[in-house]
Amino acid sequence: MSGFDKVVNSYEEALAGLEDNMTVIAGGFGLCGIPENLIQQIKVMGTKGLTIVSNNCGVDGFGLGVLLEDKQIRKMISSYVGENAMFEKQLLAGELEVELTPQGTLAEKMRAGGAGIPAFYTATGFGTPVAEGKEVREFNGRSYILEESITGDFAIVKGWKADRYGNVIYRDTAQNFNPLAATAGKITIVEVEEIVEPGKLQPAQIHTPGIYVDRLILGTFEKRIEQRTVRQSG
Amino acid sequence: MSGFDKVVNSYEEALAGLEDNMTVIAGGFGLCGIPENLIQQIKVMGTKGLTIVSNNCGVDGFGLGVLLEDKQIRKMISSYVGENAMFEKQLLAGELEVELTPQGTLAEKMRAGGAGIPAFYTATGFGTPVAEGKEVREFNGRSYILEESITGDFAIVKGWKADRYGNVIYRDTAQNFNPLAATAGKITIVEVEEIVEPGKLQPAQIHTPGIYVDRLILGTFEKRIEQRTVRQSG
Amino acid sequence: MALTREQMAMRVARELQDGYYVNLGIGIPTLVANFIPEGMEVMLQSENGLLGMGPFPTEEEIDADMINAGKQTVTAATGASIFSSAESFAMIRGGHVDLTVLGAFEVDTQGNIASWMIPGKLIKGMGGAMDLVAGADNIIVTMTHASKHGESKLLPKCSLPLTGAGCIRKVLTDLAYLEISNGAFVLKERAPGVSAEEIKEKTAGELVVPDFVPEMSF
Amino acid sequence: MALTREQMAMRVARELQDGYYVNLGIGIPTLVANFIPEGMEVMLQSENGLLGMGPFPTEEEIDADMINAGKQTVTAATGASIFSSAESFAMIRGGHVDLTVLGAFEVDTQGNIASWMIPGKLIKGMGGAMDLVAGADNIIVTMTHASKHGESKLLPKCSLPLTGAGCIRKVLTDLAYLEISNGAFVLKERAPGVSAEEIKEKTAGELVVPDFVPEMSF
Repeated sequence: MSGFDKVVNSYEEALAGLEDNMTVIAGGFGLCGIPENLIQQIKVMGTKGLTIVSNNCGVDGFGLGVLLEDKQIRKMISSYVGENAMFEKQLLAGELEVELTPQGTLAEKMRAGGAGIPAFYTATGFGTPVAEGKEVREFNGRSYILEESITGDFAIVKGWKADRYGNVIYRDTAQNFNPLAATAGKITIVEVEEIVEPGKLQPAQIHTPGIYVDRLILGTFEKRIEQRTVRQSG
Repeated sequence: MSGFDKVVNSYEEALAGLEDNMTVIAGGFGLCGIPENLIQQIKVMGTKGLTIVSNNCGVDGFGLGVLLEDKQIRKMISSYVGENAMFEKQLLAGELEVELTPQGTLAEKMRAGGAGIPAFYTATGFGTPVAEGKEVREFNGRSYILEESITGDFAIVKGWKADRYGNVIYRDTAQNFNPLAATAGKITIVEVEEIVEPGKLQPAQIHTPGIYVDRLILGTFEKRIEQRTVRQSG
Repeated sequence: MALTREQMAMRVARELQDGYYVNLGIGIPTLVANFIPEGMEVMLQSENGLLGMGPFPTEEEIDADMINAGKQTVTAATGASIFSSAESFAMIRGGHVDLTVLGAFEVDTQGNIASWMIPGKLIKGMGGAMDLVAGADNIIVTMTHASKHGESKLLPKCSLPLTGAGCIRKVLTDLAYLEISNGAFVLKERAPGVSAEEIKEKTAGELVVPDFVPEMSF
Repeated sequence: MALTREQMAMRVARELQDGYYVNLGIGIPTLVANFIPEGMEVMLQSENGLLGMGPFPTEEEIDADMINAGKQTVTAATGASIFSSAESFAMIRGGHVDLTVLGAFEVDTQGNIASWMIPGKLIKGMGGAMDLVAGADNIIVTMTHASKHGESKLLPKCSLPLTGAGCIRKVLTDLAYLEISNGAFVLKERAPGVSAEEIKEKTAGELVVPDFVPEMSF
């Protein structure tokens, strides 16, 4: 038996069960820490009508941007989008819906979704278009709005190292939304750069405990850089 | 200048400013990972009328139990108490108030307090005495109750290793409520077993970022064990 | 004959599946860990922040920083992870634990459970029990069918303050394994040598007895 | 003379204090990092999950996994910590950041700010701006006093959709440093050679001019 061996050996297997019109939560910030191969596999599968929950929508030809090419995305729930021409075109043509959500609220909605918290209050967005149609309530003399949590049919996540139990650690700022996405998928798939022997990861240093992870796959990554900024050395 | 040197050199200095009738949030679960020297210092100071937010209340003569001896605690907000005779005596005599809170709700209240979330919904406690006087609301056909966050005038925390910036890591299950308490104090004090050079702790492996920590002190710890359970070796 | 505590744990252990994340309460539920079938991997969650609880430590391994939710010294199993109490209850509340086993004073035909408070006695608190019953889809309550004084613990309506409302669907007592459905207990299995009639007599809440009720074997 | 972008950043930098945790927005706010007084320690928070942002990397150090909220490659300073987006915004929303500096299209006498959306133009999103203005106690808005077409950006009431309501108390423009109090802008400092009259003329919202308004010096 192999109940805790989460490793799958192909991206087909990793995304088995993904169907049209499902909701997919994706980790990553800009192009940093995005599950690039899992996104590519969704492109290969041609799944349509997807709702994608992700802070951004990639760029033309990379990251979630590739899912725009064949119009696979019906709706984006994001804090910042439109770094690609295709996105703008589909939005203006009414082929794409966007639900803009403040970045911190988006992160908290994913965490809440994974944590069994159906809704929470936040001051973020009070008095702005984000508050439209949402309950306002005062606590200690300040106004807050009610925000509901998000869960997905699938979560796609990019980790650094993992063991077969699905325990994952992230590397530097490639962590971002990934551990939150991992908690909020009915089926959570993590692709990583290295699969290590069980016991190699310190238990108290694991970012995503294996209980959240359903499938784990070893990948290779391009890791494209969006804004290459350098200083002179020496 | 030394803006990020959070280290103080005495427990007097660590708890300077603590006054009667304040609220103190304490990390620890049972006797594991409790800020034992900070608690002892509160006993020495003789501060009275305290509201203590902590999962448990120690035992007779150790942990938060020592604050019962001189009746320094007015109210406990806890999930499980009364492992000591003094506690029961003061409770029955009406000298001590207890607000019992489910363990997960207590943890989430501390996190929410630190995270600027004034309140959240949870199914925990719906239909039980815990729900009395609280709003009930349905989300997706299930009933939840509204729980408000907790913050404290002080938070007292036990860490393992820290650097002078106040970045902290915890050891094994001595983590428990400590990182949550650390976020929820107006003034957060952490006592640790070792202060390491800045840069020694891996940035992505820090449990409590220094932004939450106001004062840091090096201590020595008894680490009493509540239930000593062993198996035969070999 | 009524089941022993060990037999109760053995029966519960049959509900385990390979790859299950399980939270075991104090008492009989803890014993379930001793009956995990050979070759099956199960991970035990301890709500103080440990997923992958191992055996008790040897004298040499004992460590005050490694305890379980019962405050006993434990070890971490291979593949374990350790985290804060907020993360631990995020797991529990979020429904990520596959099976929760816990004791109770009373259960009723509406799936209510009372397990933490007897008015008039000192109230120590609910600990994590309210989160566990609210968060889990799959809960097995283990308790004796009746109190020492012979009063049924399977009621039409709990008399004690609740731990959770409408959240229990499976009960294992020393006499029977029952499921709760449509406002009644349904008798699914009998302890060896215990008749459906005896169980009916000791069940205060409505009991549905199917035509055939298998007897447990050990 | 109106302040240059660098002078604006220099003026903002005078609000820094040793030991401050600071979040700097894109544009002029980013430049503030270049004017941290010698010997003063300040930690920069980047909302994608980095506290303790260091300088840009050298060509050799460049690392795709190390970026800031502007998606630029960066390094981590000594004492840095790295965490999830939820933790990052817990810090921000929870009011743990000492100073937030960000740009805007408009600010009004009620402390409202509009900085993310111009109806009719493509809306890219608010990113973390709404969380930043809602979470911080101490915010400095930096922007030009008037638009390129000469229209004042300091208004009686914002005309654009808001980023946050009632949360701004300090504004630094290329002409003046102002505070918002009791439903008016209060002129606290003038850019060198800029008169209070000129500032009054270019301020659409009510402006209170104290008897003495010091001139900034650089």
